Amino acid sequence: MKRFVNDPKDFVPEMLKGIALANQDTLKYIPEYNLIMRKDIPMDNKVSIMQGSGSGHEPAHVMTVGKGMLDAACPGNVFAAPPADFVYQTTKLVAGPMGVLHLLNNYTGDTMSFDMGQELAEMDGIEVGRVVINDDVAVKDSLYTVGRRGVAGNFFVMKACGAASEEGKNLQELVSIGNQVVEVTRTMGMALTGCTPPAKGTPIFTLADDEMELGIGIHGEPGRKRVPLQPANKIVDELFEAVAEDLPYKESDEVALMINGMGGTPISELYILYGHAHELCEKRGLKVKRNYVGDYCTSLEMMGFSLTLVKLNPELERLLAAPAEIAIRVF
Amino acid sequence: MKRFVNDPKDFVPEMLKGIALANQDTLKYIPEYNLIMRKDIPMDNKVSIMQGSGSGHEPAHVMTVGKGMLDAACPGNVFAAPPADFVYQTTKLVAGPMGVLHLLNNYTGDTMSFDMGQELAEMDGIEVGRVVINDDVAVKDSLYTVGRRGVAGNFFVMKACGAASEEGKNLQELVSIGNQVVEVTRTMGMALTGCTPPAKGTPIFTLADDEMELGIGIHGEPGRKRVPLQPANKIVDELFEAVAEDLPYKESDEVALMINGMGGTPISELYILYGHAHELCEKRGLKVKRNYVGDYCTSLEMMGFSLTLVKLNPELERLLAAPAEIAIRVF
Amino acid sequence: MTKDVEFVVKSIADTALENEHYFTELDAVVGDGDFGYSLARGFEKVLEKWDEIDHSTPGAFLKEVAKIIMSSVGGVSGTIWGTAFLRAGMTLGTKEVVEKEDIVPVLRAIIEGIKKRGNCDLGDKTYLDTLIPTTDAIEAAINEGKDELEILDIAVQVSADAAEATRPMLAKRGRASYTGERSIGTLDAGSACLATMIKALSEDWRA
Amino acid sequence: MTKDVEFVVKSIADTALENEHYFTELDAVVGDGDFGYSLARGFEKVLEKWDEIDHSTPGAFLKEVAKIIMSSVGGVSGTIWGTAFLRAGMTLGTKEVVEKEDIVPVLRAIIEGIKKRGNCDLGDKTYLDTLIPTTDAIEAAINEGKDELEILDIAVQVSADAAEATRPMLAKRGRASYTGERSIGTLDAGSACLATMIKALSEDWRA
Ligand SMILES: Nc1ncnc2c1ncn2[C@@H]1O[C@H](COP(=O)(O)OP(=O)(O)O)[C@@H](O)[C@H]1O
Ligand SMILES: Nc1ncnc2c1ncn2[C@@H]1O[C@H](COP(=O)(O)OP(=O)(O)O)[C@@H](O)[C@H]1O
Ligand SMILES: [Mg+2]
Ligand SMILES: [Mg+2]
Ligand SMILES: [Mg+2]
Ligand SMILES: [Mg+2]
Repeated sequence: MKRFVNDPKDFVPEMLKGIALANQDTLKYIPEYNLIMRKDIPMDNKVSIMQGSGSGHEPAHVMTVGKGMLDAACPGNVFAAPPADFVYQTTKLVAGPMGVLHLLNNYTGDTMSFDMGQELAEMDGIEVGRVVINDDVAVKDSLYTVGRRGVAGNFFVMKACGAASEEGKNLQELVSIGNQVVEVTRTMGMALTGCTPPAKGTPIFTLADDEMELGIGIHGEPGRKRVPLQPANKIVDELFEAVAEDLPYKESDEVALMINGMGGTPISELYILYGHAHELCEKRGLKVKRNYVGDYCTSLEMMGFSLTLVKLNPELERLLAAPAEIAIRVF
Repeated sequence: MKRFVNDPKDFVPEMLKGIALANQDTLKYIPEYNLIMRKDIPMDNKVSIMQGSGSGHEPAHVMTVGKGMLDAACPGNVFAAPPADFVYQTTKLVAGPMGVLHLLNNYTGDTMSFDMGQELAEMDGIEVGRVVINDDVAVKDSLYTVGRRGVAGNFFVMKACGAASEEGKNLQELVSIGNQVVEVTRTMGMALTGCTPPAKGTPIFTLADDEMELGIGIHGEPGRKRVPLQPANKIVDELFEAVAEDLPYKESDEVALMINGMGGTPISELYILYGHAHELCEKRGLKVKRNYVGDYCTSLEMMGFSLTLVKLNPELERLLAAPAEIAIRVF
Repeated sequence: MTKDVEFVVKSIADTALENEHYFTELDAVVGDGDFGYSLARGFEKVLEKWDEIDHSTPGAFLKEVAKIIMSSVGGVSGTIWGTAFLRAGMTLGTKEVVEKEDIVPVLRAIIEGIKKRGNCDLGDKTYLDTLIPTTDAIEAAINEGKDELEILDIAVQVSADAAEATRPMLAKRGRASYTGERSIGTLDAGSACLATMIKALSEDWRA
Repeated sequence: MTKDVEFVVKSIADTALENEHYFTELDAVVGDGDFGYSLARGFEKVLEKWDEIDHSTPGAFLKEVAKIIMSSVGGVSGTIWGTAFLRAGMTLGTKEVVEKEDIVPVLRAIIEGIKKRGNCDLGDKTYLDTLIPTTDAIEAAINEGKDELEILDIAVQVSADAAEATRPMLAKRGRASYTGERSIGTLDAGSACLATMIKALSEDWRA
């Protein structure tokens, strides 16, 4: 494994330490619970928003803590949901009078930890709301499965809820905003390469030189279809079709379009992909009002990307455009 | 080669098209000269700033065009300086009454193209100033070589000059600010893997599973030393020592610290590296006033990073903190 | 019983640590490869805190083990193993000594806990597909008056077969379920882990 | 001369296109691997615009070739090859026909142009390390009254040897110079490219 690690067991704590050192004025790191939180939280007039999930998806979610987005993130180890106790402890630490919003991606592990964490917090009298994100069209939604996964679309939920909570919206309103965003958000991902969790030391799966995998999740879970490598535009065609048909996004819809890198894809290529995706939107009659190109929700060093569409309305557009002050920035 | 490309010859133009589509309100793409420029340039009361260099270093420089940073970027093909004619044409298009500042990295190819481009522009009566960036301590500076390379430190020059030009500083003042930044900026890079220019189709160099390369440039040029793979902290130790000793940065200096990813390094790992680098600064008595963690100047999909120190003064700190509106953003 | 609850937990913990890599590889085939790492870190914590744990009764001991696991292991494994130890502890209550008659009720309580917490049942390709047949076999063996080594032998055999029998199943729960048809043909990580632990326990017992 | 300037440029262009991959590999050893790609794209443009170019005199033709190269090829190669064609064109001036006596002055002018533009000289591991010895040999052969095919043979031989002789040199210019001692032992891309072009020209001449 060629990676920048010391002892793999320290991967998550050392990353969190780095984030804290880089944001000393605004963020606090609490090692016992893998917790990154805003220093100025809890507040009396603001619902606190937290997200927990496995690590390895950075910048989600430990680097999107800050005014206007998350108030705290409690990650687990790489690709492992946080222990229920961390969820509980984090909830307690961020809880103010207006309650706590739990944002979680729809995975069995996350759900179990948040179920228990929420139960424990509620026993302490903390009001907890929940939004479950499940934007991945690659997974069939059905009563007989655990349902769709939450992937890069989680960014839009964090951003919209974060902005709304800064405006003083209450817990019920935030849950409703979050669910509305989930309802209009669809994503599909793919990979050219696998990825290597530091503690495992070897790739979680491998693809031949002429293969790619469609419908990949963000945990290095293999997707649903392994097919021959295609030119960039052809790949975009396939993901776009699957995503756009799912809601479906219809002529004259206003949308946000995201090309999300999986961690090992250079931004040059993300813009190549974006250019074609943008043109496909235009061809379908979708108006791209906001766009996002970069790494938002990754799988360690995987080479791959996902394509997300969000159907906008003026209110959602306003929330997405609101300012935020998070670790990830350019200057 | 597993990458997101269509015809490799279209790599640069398709990337530029994507950038333009994603920034329709603010940026203009002129295909004939590989040119990305602000729509509102030239202005009467502002020096225009342009940077040209090979492609493959994104976000530098085509994604750092915008109010507060570059007014235009004219990239060449991957790892190839722009043709002299592009430099000339771009200079003409951005030139206003206050003249044009050329920012360039110290490579023979870039220098040659900018020499010719500048000569041609001056023959047209355009006033041109120049700042040459050469922050790479891995290269020995001497009369008998072409001197140090310009690498990730170019970000600070763009940012400071960009901010100063928005304030209406004239060409001479900008050249002086740029040179001052260069004087206090030092960088060194390293790589875990090579990178593959799309048109070449195979890696420019390869490293064994247990090897890494120190002193790497941003064009996939091999560095000066190939050594056994080390834990993250040890690598930071070595780069930090080389960089800090070079100026040297002295006790109680205030600095900006940048950990720049080379394109294929996940941000989680960049923060692990940052954490240790920050602590080394503290140990040396350097006060980290600004920090930068992410991909600023890359080598395609290379796994690697560089470490940059900039000695700050209040004026430079102010310029670095000024707002800028460029393509690379998170929301 | 010639060995107590602490002996069993210690054996399970040792097995989790020794098989970290194997369990992780099992999970990587259709999952995300965190399984072995998660279990190992959790049981490492249990061993680390061994002396601080309340050893007054088997029930109290198991409940503290549950808490340690739940506060150090994330996701499915943390919650499922935490639930298992918690249910076992609750079933034993304040009993001072664990007897043969306690085994089946404890196992049934664990099964019910997992079903509830995991919203899963036999055939979903989870721990249950090994735990339920093994429990049935243990119950039958006890009813037939088998001795403890015979019971262990039966448990080893049945759990190994049951784990192997998960291969043709389609995963309906957990990360593996996302891979659809492709989960067919691979062992369920949880089931194979259980079989490994039972085999190791049987060896430790005789050692 | 039995072949004209256009024939030579056409041969060079064909060679650049046919050897794109080889030239790029040469550059990748200690450089950045853009060399073959850059030359191929530049000469592709020259061939594309062939019919539009001013063919009135050899000098005018060469100057237009220079412009095309400079506006389509970046970096060292674009500027050096542009300079070379420009100097050649300037040296020929408005001459209608190129004669044997023109060859050496043209080559000397190219050498001076490269020295100035590239701030380089013999021994820096650049084009010059092949171009200068080859020019010297051509000059000697012409003085000895050799015929065109003999001169070509000599140029092929000397340029091949000169390119090979760059191997032990330390690169002092261009991207290769950053690798310091490691540039020793590899061919200079520019020199090897020249030798390849001269060999191909000699074959085309006879075809
Ligand atoms: N809903 C569930 N209920 C009970 N057991 C489950 C469930 N989902 C998965 N499992 C078991 O957990 C094992 C994987 O555990 P782990 O890797 O920790 O899960 P994840 O990575 O999905 O969080 C599977 O092999 C299976 O036996
Ligand atoms: N300063 C120079 N002057 C003349 N020729 C040079 C100079 N530097 C390099 N070269 C030649 O250029 C070749 C490499 O060209 P190219 O790959 O286009 O350069 P780069 O990638 O450095 O811009 C070298 O093999 C060498 O022969
Ligand atoms: Mg997991
Ligand atoms: Mg080059
Ligand atoms: Mg797993
Ligand atoms: Mg080169």
